[in-house]
Amino acid sequence: MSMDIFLQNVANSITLGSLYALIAIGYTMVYGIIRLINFAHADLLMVASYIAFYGILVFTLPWYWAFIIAVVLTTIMGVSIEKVAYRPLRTAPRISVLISAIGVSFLLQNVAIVVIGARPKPFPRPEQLVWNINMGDISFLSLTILIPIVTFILLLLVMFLVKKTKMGIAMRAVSRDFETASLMSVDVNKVISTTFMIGSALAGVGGIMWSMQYPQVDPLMGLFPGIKCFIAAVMGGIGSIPGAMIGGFVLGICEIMIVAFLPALSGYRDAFAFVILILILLFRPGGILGENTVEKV
Amino acid sequence: MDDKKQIKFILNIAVLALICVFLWWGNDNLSSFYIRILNLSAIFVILGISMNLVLGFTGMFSLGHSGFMCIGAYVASILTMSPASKEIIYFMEPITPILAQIQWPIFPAIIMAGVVAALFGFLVGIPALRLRDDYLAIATLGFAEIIRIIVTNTITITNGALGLKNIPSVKSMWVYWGIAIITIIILKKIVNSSWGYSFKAIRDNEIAAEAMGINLFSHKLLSFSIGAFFAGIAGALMAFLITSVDPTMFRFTFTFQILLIVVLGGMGSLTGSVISAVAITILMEVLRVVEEPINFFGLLQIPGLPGMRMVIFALGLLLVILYYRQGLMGTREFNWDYILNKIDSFRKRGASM
Amino acid sequence: MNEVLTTDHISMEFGGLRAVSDLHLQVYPQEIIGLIGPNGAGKTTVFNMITGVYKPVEGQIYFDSNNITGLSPDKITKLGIARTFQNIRLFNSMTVLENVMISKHLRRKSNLLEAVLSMPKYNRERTMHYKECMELLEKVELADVADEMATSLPYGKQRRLEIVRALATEPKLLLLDEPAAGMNPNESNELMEFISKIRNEFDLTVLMIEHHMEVVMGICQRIYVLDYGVNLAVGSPSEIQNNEKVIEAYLGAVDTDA
Amino acid sequence: MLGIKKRYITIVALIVAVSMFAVGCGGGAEQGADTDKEQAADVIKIGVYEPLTGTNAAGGQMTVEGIELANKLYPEVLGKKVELFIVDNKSEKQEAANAVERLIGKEKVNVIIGSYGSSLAMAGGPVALDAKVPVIGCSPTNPAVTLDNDFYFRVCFIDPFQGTVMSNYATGQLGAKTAAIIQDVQQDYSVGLSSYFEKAFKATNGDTAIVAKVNYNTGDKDFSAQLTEVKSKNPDVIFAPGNFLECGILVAKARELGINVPILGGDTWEAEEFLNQVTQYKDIYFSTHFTAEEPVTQVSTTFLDEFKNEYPDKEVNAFAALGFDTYILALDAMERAGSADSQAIRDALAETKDFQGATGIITLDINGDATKTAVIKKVADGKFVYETKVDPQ
Amino acid sequence: MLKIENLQVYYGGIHALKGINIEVPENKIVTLVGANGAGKSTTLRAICNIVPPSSGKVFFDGEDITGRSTVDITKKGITLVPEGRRIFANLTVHENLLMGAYARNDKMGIQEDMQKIFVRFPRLKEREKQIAGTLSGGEQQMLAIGRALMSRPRLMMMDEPSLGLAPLLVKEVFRIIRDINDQGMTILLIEQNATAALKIADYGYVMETGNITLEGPGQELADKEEVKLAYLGKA
Repeated sequence: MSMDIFLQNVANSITLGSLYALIAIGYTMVYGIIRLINFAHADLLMVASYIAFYGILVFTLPWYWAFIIAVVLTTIMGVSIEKVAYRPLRTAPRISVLISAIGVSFLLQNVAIVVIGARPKPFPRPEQLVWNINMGDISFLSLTILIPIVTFILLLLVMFLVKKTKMGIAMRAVSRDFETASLMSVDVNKVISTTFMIGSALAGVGGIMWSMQYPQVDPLMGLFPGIKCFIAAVMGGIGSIPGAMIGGFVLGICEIMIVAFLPALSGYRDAFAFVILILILLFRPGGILGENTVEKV
Repeated sequence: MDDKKQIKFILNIAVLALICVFLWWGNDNLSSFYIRILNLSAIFVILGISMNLVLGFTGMFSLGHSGFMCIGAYVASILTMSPASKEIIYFMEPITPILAQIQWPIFPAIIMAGVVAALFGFLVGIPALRLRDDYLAIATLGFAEIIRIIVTNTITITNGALGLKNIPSVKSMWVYWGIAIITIIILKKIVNSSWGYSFKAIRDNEIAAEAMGINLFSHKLLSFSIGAFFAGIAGALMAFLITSVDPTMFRFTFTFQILLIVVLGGMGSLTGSVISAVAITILMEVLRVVEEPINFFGLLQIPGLPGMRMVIFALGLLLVILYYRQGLMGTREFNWDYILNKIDSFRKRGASM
Repeated sequence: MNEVLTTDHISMEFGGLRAVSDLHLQVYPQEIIGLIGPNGAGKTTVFNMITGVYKPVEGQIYFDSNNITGLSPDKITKLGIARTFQNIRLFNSMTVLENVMISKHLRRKSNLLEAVLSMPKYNRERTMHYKECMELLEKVELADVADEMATSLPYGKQRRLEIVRALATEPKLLLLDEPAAGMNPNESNELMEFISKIRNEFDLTVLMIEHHMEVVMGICQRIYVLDYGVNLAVGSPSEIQNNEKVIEAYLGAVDTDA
Repeated sequence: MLGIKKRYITIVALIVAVSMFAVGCGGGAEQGADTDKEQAADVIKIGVYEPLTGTNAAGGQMTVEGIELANKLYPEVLGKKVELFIVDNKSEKQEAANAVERLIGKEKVNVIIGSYGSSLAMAGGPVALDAKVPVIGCSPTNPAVTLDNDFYFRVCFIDPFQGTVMSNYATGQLGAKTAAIIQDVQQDYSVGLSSYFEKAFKATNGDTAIVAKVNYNTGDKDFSAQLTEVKSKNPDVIFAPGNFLECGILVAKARELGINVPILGGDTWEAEEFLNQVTQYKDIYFSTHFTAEEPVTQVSTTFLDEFKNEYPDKEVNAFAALGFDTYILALDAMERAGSADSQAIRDALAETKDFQGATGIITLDINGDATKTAVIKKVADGKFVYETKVDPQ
Repeated sequence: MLKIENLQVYYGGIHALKGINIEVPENKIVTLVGANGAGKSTTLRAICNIVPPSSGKVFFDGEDITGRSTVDITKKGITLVPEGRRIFANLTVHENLLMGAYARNDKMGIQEDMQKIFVRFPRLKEREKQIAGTLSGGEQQMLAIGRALMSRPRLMMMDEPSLGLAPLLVKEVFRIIRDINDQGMTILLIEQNATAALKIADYGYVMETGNITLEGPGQELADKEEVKLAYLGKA
């Protein structure tokens, strides 16, 4: 493999990895606080993309307004989903909540199919954000740089929020112990809503970034990134925000490099992601940065 | 006690006889459309109750059913297709010589489909069942996808994405409902045996179950493999019903449909799953109405809305889990005891008046 | 006399923290032994090691002169050690009788196929187990609620059911984890009688964790006191009651003026 | 108490639903015969099963547009009104089989059209064969679809032909000596077409002519690794047949990565969705059934004009044209048979020769497959532009 | 200050509190002793509405707070040091203390109080940046008390503060309780360690299976034979 090609692969890995990471952070935050695989998270990507799509093409908003509105509406939607579909099940068995999440995801997809139609639509990339960069034999989009930067900035923001602010401390406290947190006058529901707010906002940004990178929106577009990013979050150690980042990058790099070095196995790429997931679950259930917990008898 | 037992026995026989009469009548008199829907219901009954065994009775949140179905469908198809068909169908790369000449009758192939699926269930279960709850869910979902991807890529065995065609067609309701009824009976026997109670004990409280001398791992594995066995059989029947298979049939979204059946019917109720499997399969067709263009007295024309059926099902799933978590039957079973008691109490009330 | 159970200097660690260290416990046939100590002293951890939930990091456990260290819980139950739990762990979806019937599963001789095909062998076995369980329930005066859901029983009966369920596994050694927790003195007295009764009737050896001193002092022949995972003292109830170290660490004669 | 009440309501609702079905069931069996005769007098029924939702939705919807257009233009045959029954098969096989069964059993259609997606067609085929109702496929190009099925016909050419056409074009017109293949391993269409292309290309350019063959899966969005691998092998052309969903992104990505060699594909590319993705690029070629620039027949012109009228803001596409053709072929067969009897229609269809369709002159061979001219188009100036025609040998 | 009237709680089918009456006067230590599972913890949890009471009333400063949200109740100045300490093991000591002051917004006051707590518990000062899960049992108990103090409560309820602590530490804990009380805090204390609790308490209640069976001034209760018999196993 020549140097150029290798560098090209590295650039590809970074883009894919940071997209995975961006979405995985949302998964990990929600899982961290209420131990739920939020299947609907992936569909928020789709919602955000469609809102941005309609904002730009139908309401002819400038792209930045469309993006901001998309993120805001997605956030509201994420918080509402929590209120309607997860909060009533707070004391229910985890399986019930998980089924509820599957139900929400199912509903969002099918409502989108009925309302918007099943046919994919091209996502308008703002020219100000997307252009081609050529460096010798390597060629890539500005997004290759933009996406990691956005991911990194958001990661730092979220880290700051969770580590340094009062709300962040409350989130971590709630994730450990609802009851004791409420004894500290913490409104647990509000904290959980806030977590969903941040998670959904990240899904919104993630959805827009995803749609710029792969400029096509359709009702089922969340399905695959959803599963992949959840895998990334588990790999990194679910509940850990830097873990999600690492997991996203590890998965992105693995996926690119397996095709690069073993092109004959490229058909097995998706299986490979699951294989990593299962291996991690079996040998290091807490993930790369996660903690291992033992059930008390 | 004995009296009641006898009554129940007679009632059971009567119901079976009634079903037989219906099948006998239906095979000749129903249009092939209704037969197909009823046969498909039978397949979903098998899928529903076998998933319920794993999910509802043993409490393992496994989402791998579509993978085992996939194995069953392929095993049955490859075993029953005629060598001539195989030669034509595998036009990209020829089939592995060992498989090329095989042509089994249908029933052994169905059994074999179950056995191979169970074997895979066993192998998948060994690592996966060390996990719990949503981790188990995501791992089994992963395994199902891995199975599907392997099937897609092993072209000399499965013909890859091109899928298989010219699988012998089976239309008789006897086969589908016969197997479905046998499955119901077997699972009912299992559930009511001390193994079944052990599964429920594991679901209720793993730690206590272990302390009662139940080997968690082997019992979970047993339940999981039985589930896979019947999923494999259902896959085989699916192949015979449609007569062609390809890997995209068995995406994990298919498992969600079975999940819908199990949740609506009630996790932990076999009869619940049976009723909801039949009801959902039928509703799936009945609800086509909502996707057709609607015409209000020729005044207002509403264009058809493809996808509306699934919206209704998604809403149904959500409403059930939010407001009616037990599903249709909860963990109860629809049985004679219940009805006989009802009649008894009714009679008593009548007598006392 | 041969010991029924010996924990040969066992220790347990959790993430570097010593929960139990160097515990040497010997239990002789037909004894009722008390295991007391402050919460977090490692009593339940000892139970968990004996029943195979945890494997001790050091030391061996012998039961009936078999080394059972590291065996899985179900195997240990099969060998004849049964237990109850600190917080009641009944099978919520089942009736009282079904809860007890579960315990017979490990004594089964027929296989799944025989069960599915309703073979005579299985049916006979099933009837036999049913009879045994009903007899047991009659002995412990729970027969009248046999068909009620286990969770619908009052607290005291749930506790008793848990013990009965353990008895149904036909154990030689019974481990009781705070059986009198949440009982009033009257109920505790009944429980004491009950435990003595089943000990005699079923030829049992009992090892129990208990906080109710009246229970412990009332029926235990010997008492082990655990503090910080260390065996502080062992002896007869009166010896323990007068042991200075024990009074200070556990029985609560703390001089708060100090 | 409340719980019990709720349970009763649910059970009652279910019973009602099921009995509705049962009534329809019993009623259908008896009344079916009556109404059949009654309606036979004034209505001819054509069933359509297409994927309107799911992964193949776009193809199905485009086809249905063509069928509906044809129905609007030619609403009658044999002096009777033609009624269309369109059902969704959700891009799922068991649904496809149900859909065909429904069309035959419940709606009692005389002839069926469908389906986009060969695997869906293969699920529906045996059902129609059993009921002896002829089916005309619009765009399932897998050779296995009509295999062993005397009642399945199609107006499109098949993959072996298409693959060979593209290989010849790559070698002849584009002067390619080496090629790379990027295929969707989960898709029969992609895998099949790739293998025919590979065979033909190797036959003309030698066994080492295929320098790379990489795979992806349906639903993938990221193809950078596959494309980088292809780029490192420096082929003269890339052949990447597959769904327009993935291929649009794939082709655009190739250009973004600086891969400037011609990229070739199959007929599925002729979709707005694909064009939208690659609109600013060039050297993108694909084979298709139909062209607007060079109408092959009189019918083509009619179709073009009417399509523009009916769907002014939509791009004319091959699937609509094929849908259009299946419909008029069905009508033509009925006219030739002089009857709407399914068996008669089948026999008439089997003898179709030099039928003037919008997509060209169609002759059905012994398998029921169309032998007809293939068209090659390319992307230029943000449009699909006619490049050349290739006649069947 | 706190008054409970005829409080009843059903707990998953179990009648855990069968109508109890308790009064906690200002600036006093009141203790509730009894066996495991007698309903002591449930009482505290019902006061905070973590377990909703099925009937009865809870008054705080004469105001009826029955059925208010836990957040509301704690904001009124009631705090609970839960059984088993329940510190946030994933947060640092500093953050745990900040959580205690969650409802407060006076930065200066919080800083001040934190310093006060560090003076009272120098061990916590040393471990300020450490993850709380790594503290020893005694230190965790100190942290739990410190965390509760951070909310500037008027009534502090403590659930088994000596639970699982070494004798020396138990002494220390009781010294601290006295100390806090000396500075004017009202305390409602639950203990298994009946003697020690009754010794420092102004008033005591004895609970048995959801009922209050005995009450009286602390020392008086401690001297009663039945208490000795039930909780010390001495005749």
